[in-house]
Parts: sequence; C-alpha cells; structure tokens
Amino acid sequence: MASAIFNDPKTPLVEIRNLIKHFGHVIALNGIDIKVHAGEVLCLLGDNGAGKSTLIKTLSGVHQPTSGELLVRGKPVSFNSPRDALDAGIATVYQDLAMIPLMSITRNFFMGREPVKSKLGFKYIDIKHANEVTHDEMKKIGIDIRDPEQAVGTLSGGERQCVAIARAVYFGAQVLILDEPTSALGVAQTSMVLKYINLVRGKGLGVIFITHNVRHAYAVGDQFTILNRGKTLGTFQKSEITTEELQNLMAGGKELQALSDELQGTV
Amino acid sequence: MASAIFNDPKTPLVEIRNLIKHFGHVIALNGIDIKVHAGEVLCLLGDNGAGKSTLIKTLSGVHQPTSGELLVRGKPVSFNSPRDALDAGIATVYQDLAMIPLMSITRNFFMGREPVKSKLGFKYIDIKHANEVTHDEMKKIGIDIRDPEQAVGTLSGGERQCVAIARAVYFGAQVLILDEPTSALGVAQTSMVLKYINLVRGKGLGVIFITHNVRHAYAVGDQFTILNRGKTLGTFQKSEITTEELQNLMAGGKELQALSDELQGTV
Amino acid sequence: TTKTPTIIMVTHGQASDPFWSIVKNGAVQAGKDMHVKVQYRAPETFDMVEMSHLIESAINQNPAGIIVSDPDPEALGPAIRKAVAAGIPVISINSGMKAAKKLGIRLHVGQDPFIAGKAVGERLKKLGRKDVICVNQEVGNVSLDQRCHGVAVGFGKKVEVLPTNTDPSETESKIRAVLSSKPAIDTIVGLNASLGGEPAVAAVDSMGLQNKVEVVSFDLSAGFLKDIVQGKALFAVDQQPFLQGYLPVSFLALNYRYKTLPAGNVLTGPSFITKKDAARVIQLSARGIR
Amino acid sequence: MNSSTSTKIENKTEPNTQVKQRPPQQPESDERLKKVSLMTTLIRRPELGAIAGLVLVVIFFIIFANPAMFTLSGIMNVMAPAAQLGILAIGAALLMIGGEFDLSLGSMVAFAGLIFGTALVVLHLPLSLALLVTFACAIAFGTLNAQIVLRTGLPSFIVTLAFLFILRGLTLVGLKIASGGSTQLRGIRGAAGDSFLTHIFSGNAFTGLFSWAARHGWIAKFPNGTPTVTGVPVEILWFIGLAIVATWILLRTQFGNWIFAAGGDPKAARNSGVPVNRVKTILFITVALCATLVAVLTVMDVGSTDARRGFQKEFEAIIAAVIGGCLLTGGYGSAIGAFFGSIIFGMVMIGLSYTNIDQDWYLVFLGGMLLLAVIFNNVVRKRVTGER
Amino acid sequence: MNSSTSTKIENKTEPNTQVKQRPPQQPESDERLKKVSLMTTLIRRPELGAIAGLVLVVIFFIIFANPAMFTLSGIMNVMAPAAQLGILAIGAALLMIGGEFDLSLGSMVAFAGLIFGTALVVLHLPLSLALLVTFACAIAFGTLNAQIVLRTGLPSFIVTLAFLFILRGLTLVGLKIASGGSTQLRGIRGAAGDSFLTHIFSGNAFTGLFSWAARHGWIAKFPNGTPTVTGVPVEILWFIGLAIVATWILLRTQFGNWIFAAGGDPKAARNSGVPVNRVKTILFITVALCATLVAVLTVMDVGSTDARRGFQKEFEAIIAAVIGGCLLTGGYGSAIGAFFGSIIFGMVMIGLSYTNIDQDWYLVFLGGMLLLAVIFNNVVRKRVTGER
Ligand SMILES: Nc1ncnc2c1ncn2[C@@H]1O[C@H](COP(=O)(O)OP(=O)(O)OP(=O)(O)O)[C@@H](O)[C@H]1O
Ligand SMILES: Nc1ncnc2c1ncn2[C@@H]1O[C@H](COP(=O)(O)OP(=O)(O)OP(=O)(O)O)[C@@H](O)[C@H]1O
Ligand SMILES: [Mg+2]
Ligand SMILES: [Mg+2]
Repeated sequence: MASAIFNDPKTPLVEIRNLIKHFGHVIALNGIDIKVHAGEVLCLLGDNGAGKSTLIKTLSGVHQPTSGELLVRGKPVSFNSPRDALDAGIATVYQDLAMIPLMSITRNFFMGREPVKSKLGFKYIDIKHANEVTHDEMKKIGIDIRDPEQAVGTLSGGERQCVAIARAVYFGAQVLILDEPTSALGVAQTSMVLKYINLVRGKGLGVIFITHNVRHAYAVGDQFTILNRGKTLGTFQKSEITTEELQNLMAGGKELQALSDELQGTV
Repeated sequence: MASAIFNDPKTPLVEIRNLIKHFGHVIALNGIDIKVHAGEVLCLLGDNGAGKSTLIKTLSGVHQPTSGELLVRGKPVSFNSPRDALDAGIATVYQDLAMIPLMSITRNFFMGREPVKSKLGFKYIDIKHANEVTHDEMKKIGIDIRDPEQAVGTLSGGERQCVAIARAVYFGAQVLILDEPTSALGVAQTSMVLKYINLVRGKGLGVIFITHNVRHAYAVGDQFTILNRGKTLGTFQKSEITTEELQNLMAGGKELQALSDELQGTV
Repeated sequence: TTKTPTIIMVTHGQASDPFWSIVKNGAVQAGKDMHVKVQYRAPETFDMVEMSHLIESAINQNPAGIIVSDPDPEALGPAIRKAVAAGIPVISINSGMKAAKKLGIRLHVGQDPFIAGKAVGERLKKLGRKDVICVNQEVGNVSLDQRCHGVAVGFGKKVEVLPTNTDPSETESKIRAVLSSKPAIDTIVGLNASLGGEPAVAAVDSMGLQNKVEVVSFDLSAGFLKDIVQGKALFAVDQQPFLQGYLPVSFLALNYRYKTLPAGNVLTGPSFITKKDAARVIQLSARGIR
Repeated sequence: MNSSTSTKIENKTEPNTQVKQRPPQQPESDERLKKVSLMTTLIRRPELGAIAGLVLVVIFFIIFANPAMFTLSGIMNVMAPAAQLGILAIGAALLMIGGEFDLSLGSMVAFAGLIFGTALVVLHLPLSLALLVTFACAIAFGTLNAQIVLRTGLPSFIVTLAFLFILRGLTLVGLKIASGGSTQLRGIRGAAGDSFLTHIFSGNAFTGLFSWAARHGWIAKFPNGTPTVTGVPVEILWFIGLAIVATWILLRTQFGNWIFAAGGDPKAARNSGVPVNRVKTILFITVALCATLVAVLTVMDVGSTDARRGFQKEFEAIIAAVIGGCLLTGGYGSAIGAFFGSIIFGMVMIGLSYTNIDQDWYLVFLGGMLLLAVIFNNVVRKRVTGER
Repeated sequence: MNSSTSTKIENKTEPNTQVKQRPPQQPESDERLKKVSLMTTLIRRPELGAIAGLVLVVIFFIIFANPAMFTLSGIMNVMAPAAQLGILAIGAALLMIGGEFDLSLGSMVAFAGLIFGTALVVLHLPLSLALLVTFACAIAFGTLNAQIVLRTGLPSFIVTLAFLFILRGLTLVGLKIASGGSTQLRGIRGAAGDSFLTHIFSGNAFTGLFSWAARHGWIAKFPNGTPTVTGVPVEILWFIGLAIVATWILLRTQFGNWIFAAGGDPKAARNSGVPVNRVKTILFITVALCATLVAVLTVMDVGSTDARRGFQKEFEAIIAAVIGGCLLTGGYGSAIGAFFGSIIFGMVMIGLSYTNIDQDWYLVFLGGMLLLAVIFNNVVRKRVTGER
C-alpha cells in the first residue's frame, strides 16, 4: 500500500501554472493554476465540459499540455506517458475508467503492475494471490464479486467504477486523482469512497477529487476550485465558503435550489 | 415531440411480472414485478450490480428475458429488438449511452430516426435542420455545443450524457426510461433533467428513473422500488416514506449518514 | 489383379492454370482409356514445400505409380527418392529432365521450360527482332521464370521481364504503358497465351502498332490461335501439355500390367504453331486438349 | 493565481468578458474555439486526405515516368484498371464502414463471369436476360453471405474467406463443364450481340466527341485520322458515377447514417433502433453487385472469362479503401476516399511500366510507393488539423 | 407484488434467506450463480472450442479418406505442414491479440530464406553465423515494422502490406543477384554441413526410438527394413514447444497480460502504465522471428529457396488464428487455439490428397470444410455455455 513521503509541507506536492490545452481548434483549457499540498483534498468543481477531465489528464500524462508548467514537489516535470506520472507517484481514476472489457477483473486490477513471482528463474504472475487481493479489495469497497476471473465487460456500471477505484487505492501513491469516482456508485459504495479519501488525507497524501455533488465535495474537501469554460473561477478554502455558497457558485445551482423548493423535495 | 395517448388510467402503461434473467451461469434478475402507470414516475433504486440496468434493458428489448411476462398497456408483448420497444413507445437512455464515438453529435442524436426530406423523389437527411434541432435541444438541457458536426468521442462525459438524454427526450414516447441520467451531470444539467421529468409526468407519460441519489429520486418520484441482488425489496408510495427512510433502506445509507456527521458535512 | 490401380500425379501447377488444366485433361483421358484411377494433385501456388508434402502423401497411399513435375530437383529430391525407395515407379514431366536419372526417376516426358524458352529466343534472333520483353503473369514461379530466362539466353541479349497478374485488362494496360514509354520494343513474348499473349495482341492493336510490334506466346489458347490466323500474332510455342498428361499415365498403366516402359525420355516440344497450322487446332484448344 | 472570489458569475452562458482574449465578432462565435480557415476545414475531411497521397504519386511520375503517361491515352490507360478496382473498392469501403469484410469479392468476379458467360454462350440467352440472371445470382449470394454472418455470429472475415475458396472452386468446375474441359470460356462478345445494353457495359462513351476533337486536332490521332483515344471507357463512367452515388448515400441519406452506426458500434446502433441486420445484408448484396458489375464489364471487354478472373481483387479493394482512409474496425471512412485510393493504387501498379526502373523492382516499388503515399497523406492531415 | 415494506434489510452482504432457492452448500457459494459442471468450465475456455472443429474434420476424414491418412506416416505427413503453418500462426495470434497484423510475414519467410541461403551458399559462412545473421535480420526488420506502425500511427495492416510487396520484391531481386539470374537458390543443404545445429533445424528427432520400434515390428517399415517414418520431424517439436511457451506467456506472465491489454484497448492500457509500444515492438519482432524460423526449417529441409516461398502464408496464419478463436479486433484469443486452428487447416489442406475427390474441387472442399469447422465449433460452444 501507499507509503507517503513527507517533504516540506510548504512546497505543494503538485502545482500547475498557467496551463493551456488545445485540441485542434478546440480550446479546452485556457490558463489554469492549481496547487495541492500534502494532506490536502482539493475538490475540482465545474460544469459539464468545463475542462476538469482534461486538466487531470494533463496532470497524469495522458495529454501533453499545449503550454504551461507542471511542478511535482517543486520541480518542473514533463510527463510523456501515464507511466511517467505513475512513477512520479500520481495515481489516477479516470472518468472513462481505463478498463479493458474483455479482460478479467483481476487482470484489469493489476494491469501494468502485475504481482510477479519467480520459480526456477521463470517469472510469472501469482494468479492466486492476485485473485485474492482483487476479491478482498473489492469487498472492502462494498462489492462482493462473484468471480475475479469474470470479464470486466460483464460488470455493471457501478461495479466497474469500483474496480477502478479499488485499483488506484490499492496502488495509491502520493497524489491520488479521482475523476467523478462516485457518479455511478450506490450509497454504500459512495460512503466507502468518501471515507477512503478522508483516510488517505490523514496519511499525508494529496488528493484531487472531481465531483458534481457539492455535498460530497464539502464532506471531504479542504479547498474548492471551480472551473468554467476552461478557466478557473477561483479557489476557496473550506473556511471561506458554505455549501450553499458553493452550490450557488456552480452554474445552475440556484435553479436546482428553486426546483427543489418547487418540487417540495430536497435535491 | 411525444404525443401521449391516454388510455384507461387503471391499466399500467408497462407491467413486468416475475421477470427472471440469467447470463450463462450468472443470475442477474430473480423474479421482479413492477408497474408504471401513466403520469407516474417510478424510481428504481438499489445497490451497484443489483440488476437495475438489466431490468430496464429487458424492458427496452436489448435483452430477452429468461422467463417472465412483459405487458404494455395490458397486452403481453415480447420485444426482439430495441426497435420493437421503440415502436411500442418506450424510449430509453442507457447507462452505457448507446452513442457512437466516431459519429457527429447530430448523427448520433438522430440515429435510427433521421429527419428525411425528399426532392425529385430522392430522400435525404435534412442536415441543416438536424443540426439546428441538435444545437437547440442541447442548449435546452444546458449544453452550448461548439459544433453539432463534432464527433461525440470528443465530448466530455457529461456532455455525452446530455446528448443521450436530449435525444430520448426529443423523441420521447409514452414511457421514458432513464438509467442514471444525472450521474455525470453538472448541477445545472441535473436540474434541467429533473425539471424535464416533472414536465413529462405532467403530460401523462410514464417514467422509470434510475438513480443512486435519494434526493434526486425523492424530488421527482411518485413510487420507489428498491432492488437488491436481483430481487425487489419492495415498492413504496411517496406518501408512505421519507427521504431518511429511503436512505436507510438502501444499503449503506446509515454509514453515509454516520460518515456525514463524522466529517461535519452533509453528504 | 482385378483391383483398378491408382496413379497419382503431383505437379506444381494449380488445376485452374490453363496449361496445367490441359495436362490434367490428358491424364484423366489416359486414365479412362487405360482403365486406371488417376488422381491429380497440386498446391494452390508455386510452393515446393507443400509439393513435397503432397508427394509424401502419395507415397503413403502406395499407388501403382507417381508422376511429378520437378521444377526444383533439390527441394523435391528427398520425397522422390523416398518414393523410389518404397518401390513406386516415378515418371517426371515438364521440368526436371536433367535431374531425373540421378533421383531414380524412370523416364521424363516433356520439355524443360528453359529449353523451350531458349528455342523461342533463338527463333526471334533469327527473325531479326531487336528488343524483346517477356510478359510473366506469375513472377517467382520458377518454371515460368525459366522460360523468360531461356528466351534471354537464346536471344543473346537482355530481355526485360514485365511482371503482370492474371487480370487481362490490367495486363493490357501494362503492356500499353511499356510500349508507349519504350518505343524500341518490337517483340512481346507471353508466357501464357490467354493471360499474356491475347492481352498483348489487344494492346498492340489498340495502339496501332500492328506493323511494328510482333507478339509470340508460349502455350496455346483458342483466342491466340485466332490472332495467329489473322496475322496479329507471329507464332505460339507448343509443348503439347495433353501428352505430358496422357503419356506418363498410359506408360505407368502399362508398366503396372505388363512391366513395360519406354527406354528413353519423350520430348513433347517445343513446336512452333504458325499461321499455316493454327486454324487446325483452334477447336481442340477451346476444349482444353491443345 | 486568482483565488479571489467572484460570486457574481452564475450564468454559464454569459462568457467572462474581462479575461476574454478574442472579442466575439458575431453572436455565434465561441471563445472556446480557435479560428480556422476554410482550407483547413476542407483538408480535415477524411476523404480529401487521400488526395495528398495522390498528388505525391503524380508528382513522382511526372518526374520519373515517360511523358506518355500523362497524355490523354496514357491517362485512360491508367484509369481503366483503376476504375475496375475502384468499383470493387467502393463496395468494399461501404461494407467496411458498415463493420464487415467481404473476402469473397474477387472470387465473385470470376463466378459472376462464369454465370454471365454460361447464360450467353451455353444457354444462348439474350443479353438482357443474361444480365438479369447474373445480377440475381449476385443478390442471392450477397444475401447468403449476410445470413451466414448474421446468424452464426462468426466474423465475416472467416465466413467470406470460406466463400473465397468455394466460389473460386465452383468457377473452375463450372468453366470446365461449360467449355468442355478448358479453364476459359470464349465467344461471349459475339454472343452478347449489339444492343443498347452492350454499350452500357462495354466500349467507350463520348466517341463522337473524341473523333470531333481529333478532327480539330485537339487530341492525338493515328495517321489514318482516328483518335488514339476513341472515347472514355465505360468502366470509368461507372466508377465515377458509383463514387458520387455512394458518397451521397453515405453523407446525405438515412441509410448512410445507418451504415456508419452499424459499423461504429452495432450494439449501440441496435439500441437506438437502427435495423443493423438489414443494413449489413444490403451492404453484402451491394458488394456482390459491384463484383458482378466488374465481371460483366471485363467479360464484355475482353470477350472471355477464365478461372482466375478477379484473383486477389478482394485484397486490392481493401487496400484501396484503407489508403482512402477507411478504418478496418469499421464506422469510419468514405467512398470518395476509396475513389482516390483506387486511383493511387492503379497508378502505382501501371506506372512503373512508364519509367526506366528495372521491372524486377516492381513489387519493391509498389510497396514503397504505397507506404510513401499513406505516410504522406497522414503527415499532411496531422499537420493541418493539429492532431498529435 | 410484495409492496409491503421491510426496513430491516440494510446489510447487502446478508442474503435474503427466506426467498433463496438454493441454500449455500459452502460459505463461498453465491445465490446469484447457477452451478456449472467442470466440463462446462473447461469447454468454455476459448482455446478448447477449436477442438470441436478438429474433431469434426477428423471424423470426416476417417469416413472419406484413405486409411493411410491415419497411419503413423500419414499423421506425420499431415502434421508437418500444419507445424510449419502453426509456427507462423502462433506468432500471428500473439500479434493479433496485441491488436496488430503482420501481413509481411509470408514475404519474410522468403526474405529470410534468401538471407540464410546467401549467407551459406554465396558468403560461405558457417551455419552458426548464418543463423545469427538471419535471425538478427529478423529482429531488425520486426523493429522496423513496429517503429513505422507506432510512429506514423498508420494501421499495421497497411504498413505491413507495403512490406509484403517490398520484401517479396527484394527477395526476387536478391535471388537473381545471388544465383546469377535464376529465381532459385540451390545447394543450401550441402553448404549447411552437418553439425549439432543442423539437427536442431532439420531432419527428424527420436530416430533411434523409431528404428528400434520398427525392428520390433511395432511401426510400419519399408521392404529394406527402415521404418516408413524415421522420426518426428523437428518442425513438429518446434511447433509444440512454441505453442506451450506462448500459452504460458499469455496466461501466466506479466508480458502476457500486457499483450491482452495492448490489444484490448491501447489507450486504457497506456493509462494504466502498460508500455504498449514496447509490447507491440516485441510482438512484431516475435512474428518476424517465427517467420524466420519457418524459413530456416523449410530451407534446411528442402535444401533450396525460391522467390515464392511463404506465398500467402500470412493469410493462412491469420485464418488459423481466427479458426482458433482470435478476434481480428485484438485483445482476445489464445496460442493453443492457433495451435488447433493450424492443425485443422493443415489437415484440410493435405487431407484432400487422401480422398478420391477431384483436384478441381479442392478449393470448394477447403472452403466448405473451413466453414463447417468454424460453425460447428461455434455452435458447440454456444450450446455448452448457454450464450445467445
Ligand atoms: N452480460 C452479462 N454477463 C454476465 N453477467 C452480467 C452481464 N450483464 C450484467 N451482469 C451481471 O448482472 C448484475 C446486474 O447488473 P446491472 O448492470 O443490471 O446492475 P445495476 O443495478 O445496473 O448496477 P449499477 O448501479 O452499478 O449500474 C451484475 O452483477 C453484473 O455483473
Ligand atoms: N480530444 C478532444 N478533441 C476535441 N475536444 C475535446 C477533446 N477532449 C475534450 N474536448 C472538449 O474539451 C472540453 C472539456 O472537456 P472535459 O472532458 O475536460 O470536461 P469535464 O469538465 O471533464 O466535463 P464533465 O463534467 O462532463 O466530465 C469539452 O467541451 C470537450 O468537448
Ligand atoms: Mg469529465
Ligand atoms: Mg446500471
């Protein structure tokens, strides 16, 4: 499991400076700055298409920035592949999950980081151990899978998301990035994930947590950065802001409030 | 747009009796009964992997039931393809979206129901009209797309979900099925969707709404059916139950409550 | 014995190849005439490895005789030796005459493609042709390559090989292309009458070069013979494939019954079919006999 | 970092005007888009990418080939085989976009040739009836292919591969029966007679125009006054016509949308109500019809058919479609791309014969040029679109 | 409908025991699973599906073929070509699972044959050095293939297709140079000499065992006393060995997992930290090495090489892999499936010569048997697994 390295708490674990990202003629990010310190949960909030996934994909080496700086523990870095980011201690749960439907749960779980055993000089995967770990980790997050050798493609949406989360968590590094991890989750699984975020924060890791649910964000977040159409609308400390203000800050927050009243429910 | 047919309000628009569905040796549904009347919103709640998606996929002709009965307006039917269900007036937003990444937004929007114009006996798609409709419908749901001819694959997760919802809504029939439509949506888009559900209910359509968010469910639902490991735990009228009870009924609901208190937030 | 003996023929030419289909027709006809069962086997492309497997499978069935074409004596040698060792009489046809004796083959029927090519080259030289191209529809098929090689040797000058395929219109286009970019060319040699010769005639015709460029071809086809009759083509080289099929089967049948075999090789070609005798064979050619 | 708050911004459709770098010039513009020229938009179309490859190949031949290649007769000479390949390639491209392969199409050319020839020469049917029988066979066979693929759920690659062998074999057997022992069936042109239909499927079009032009000395002619090119071979017209129709269907019709959908993700398409099976069946039939058309065109052209017609054309057709930008995985591509892909392939195939390069190098040259053309096409497209 | 409430049920891991139909027999069992027999579990493995096809083909030949086919020498006769194809098919299967094609592998057989032959016959290198040079060439070429595919982002189908032509062409040119004008290079067996290495790459293994068995009259022998089968051809041992190693790698090693990942979804694999490019490069090299191995085996066996060696073997290899259950789209398949696929294909290919069926029907027969074998395999698998 993750072993947190404690460095100067004033240097952010990860810092992004004036990040710009274009896709062809589409401007997805237009000058973004964020900082994540050790033991801190940064919540990224924002409308659909605001650029949250693009931002964290740039941070985890999937996309290369068009311009801007990326600093890990104060040192400028440039990631050419997700492998580089993983090696720098950044583990990510992608919104589109990075799962291979035809492969088994276990094989997906350990993809890229297979537990290798060696006998007579031959290295091979310790399948039994891997299956056990997978089953246990899934159970921890609240999913009792039938068979770890089952193809991921046959899992339900939420079960699949749990595999992705359990995987990132199991291999958790110094910075954990979660892109809408709770969106497809049931109530039980959601509470597990939030609990876990709280736990790793306690261990001194940095967490970037993307969600549309202000309540989830407020429950675990220390800071809140709001993205809108590729730009930051500002970063707020938890002490500076209430759930209601946060809700209002997000586009449509007021409408939802109004609707909630109108429908006599609490949305 | 949808023209609701008003039939005897006592006959359910859609009824499922003792539905069983196996995948090979996996038992996904093990005897399910539900009813949806005109002008009613049925919320399907339940844990990850409970069988919600399987249930509605059987209802919309994607899967054939292993055994059990399906009645539309009181008449037993059997759907061999999603086309049959569409023809019977059942429109569905699937959790896995049924979108084709390489095709443009407009083409995805109108897939299977292209607006055909005829000139000199040649029938062709009215692309200009289609683009306009797509742009407008997306705007209605709160997404200002750059270019309707853009490939769906380049959209963000939430934007993609909005295309699927806008599509089902635009072609909305008598029964609208929404499988976790709000999971990837921003606050603004979520409120749009909930508003819309309220609206179609008013028009006399039946709605089946799957969600993990009890608040969303309670805001628009008339009835709540809870699924657990392929079986129904019961169906409740809105009058019979409060949000808190509903939350508790769902697996992990209590944990979430406890967590929320522990973290001094309102999850 | 009352049991009808089986004779297996293994060649390197597909059953759909115009030349080899005539060989096969001859063999089948001989089988009927001599009251023996004939099996014709060939790999679907020029493939010596598979051909040696086919010979081995023939040996396993212990036939009254095996007939092989032998374009690569080194590759097929071991399999042929095995047949000989198993006591099965072997006759080679078409190619491999030189190696026959060494391998224990009893007799060769036909003509080496190289020798046939050389004869064509010499004849073209005698006719005073200046610049020759050789249209090869299956480059890499050693026996076809040897025909071109033979033409060059007999002609005594470099003969360019034009690689084409079995599509007649494509071949025609390529020939037109060569003719228009290299005006010096005055003779086209087709390695097969229908796949090379006929398209060449069509190309020459369409370019209005009838008086300048002559076309000759190996083997016969009804269309090409007609071209010869009409003076559009000069001659065809015949090695009587029907005989290459018919004779060895009848020899082996006789050998099976009466232990008789000719003492020397049988040459079936090359003979040149020109305007004066082309008309006679058109009908036979259309039926896959000539 | 601007961590100051600005609680005013609530309406997402109102852009943050203070920080905007490019003021909107018209109400429609969006600050999230860079401006691009019309040129770029054009070149971004997948079908036009193949043009870059074609340009490269043409430039190569202009430099290295005999100028005869780019005379009128040279161009017709290159275009005729390109057109025959192209008709197949367009069919193959449609089917590939629809997510399937038909490896039996080359054998279908031979088989259709046999049916057509037999109908005319052996059964002595009139041309119109012979055509009817041949095309009916194609429809039946396309349906068979589709049914087996759809019912068994086997990959079309393997099913049609089986038919590649089966049809080729049946052609050989049939030819031997029809011709009495030969692998070639002759005399078809004679049996076809001379009618309106003959001119649709063989010969040249616009002959009047060409001889008129020759009379005026605008195009080359033989000493006897007839033009060296007497007209446009009909296959070229068929080729161009088919490319236009297929492009229109793909881009502008409902069926076209269904083709993309069926190939892009058959499950998603089915869920959206696209009759995927019907679409695929029609596409298999279309390919069989294209193969039959090529069979009729070539048989009428050379007057005979043989057992090796259309040999390996299935691969050439797929190559042409892929050069033209079709994805092997389905769901993406264009008919006009296949059009240019066929011309590239046809030109490279014939072109070497116009150069002084030793013909032994033919295959090296063919492969090298193909590789260059697709790489160039790719590089140009990436440069222009800014993809990476 | 039970719309009565039951607020007790909160813990999802506690099953609703009242309505459960099958009480759990052991703590591990799950009411959401039907019980299946070990048999079913076995047959559900993709690799074992191909066995059904093989059984069908064997039954066919037992009925229709000369019994000589199933004697020891008949079986060796069938297995030898199957083994040569199979070595290629296993390489092709690994690459296909990894999401790429190599259409140049047939030409690579010819090219490697040329290099090997030239090294021995023209350059007079010792066998060990000639092998080294040949395999080094294969590694270099596999790397080249991979680099072009990965750097340009072009589909490997089209890149390796270009090399199909290029290598075939280079082989022709090279052979003409090496042999002085012919397209055939002879005398390789003689030049190879007789050493330890010779026996690894040619001839038969276990010859002692076989002649001992023949002496005891347990296996058939020629009149002169030598056994009709002198041993197991080495290619069969290579084939079996390779199938075992490849299966082990696929199912049990990290690299195997990466192959599936790279082919299943390269983007997802990359995002999870799998070095996709490295994996694909190694696979391209593996295929080139397999082709080279076949080249060496056949060249040592027959003693000569020519320009047509390995012609169309790339397609046969892909067919065998697909019969064995590999998906053309990558990410799924098995080496052991390719193993059985090759035997099916090899048996059908050579089997006709043991029957009385006319050679003209060969292709019809080949296609029909392939189709039957895959359909049968499919039907059996679906029946057993309950898929639909
Ligand atoms: N094709 C399939 N093959 C085997 N098992 C399947 C298949 N499809 C679904 N299942 C199983 O059936 C169960 C129900 O899946 P379903 O997708 O209906 O769950 P769900 O209630 O929609 O969950 P979620 O809220 O996570 O979307 C899951 O455990 C899943 O693993
Ligand atoms: N590859 C791409 N090509 C073109 N445009 C892209 C690409 N990827 C993303 N975009 C665009 O960039 C914008 C930002 O997308 P992104 O996925 O980062 O949004 P998001 O904030 O994660 O939204 P959501 O909450 O819906 O997931 C979107 O408008 C999207 O259309
Ligand atoms: Mg996102
Ligand atoms: Mg679901």
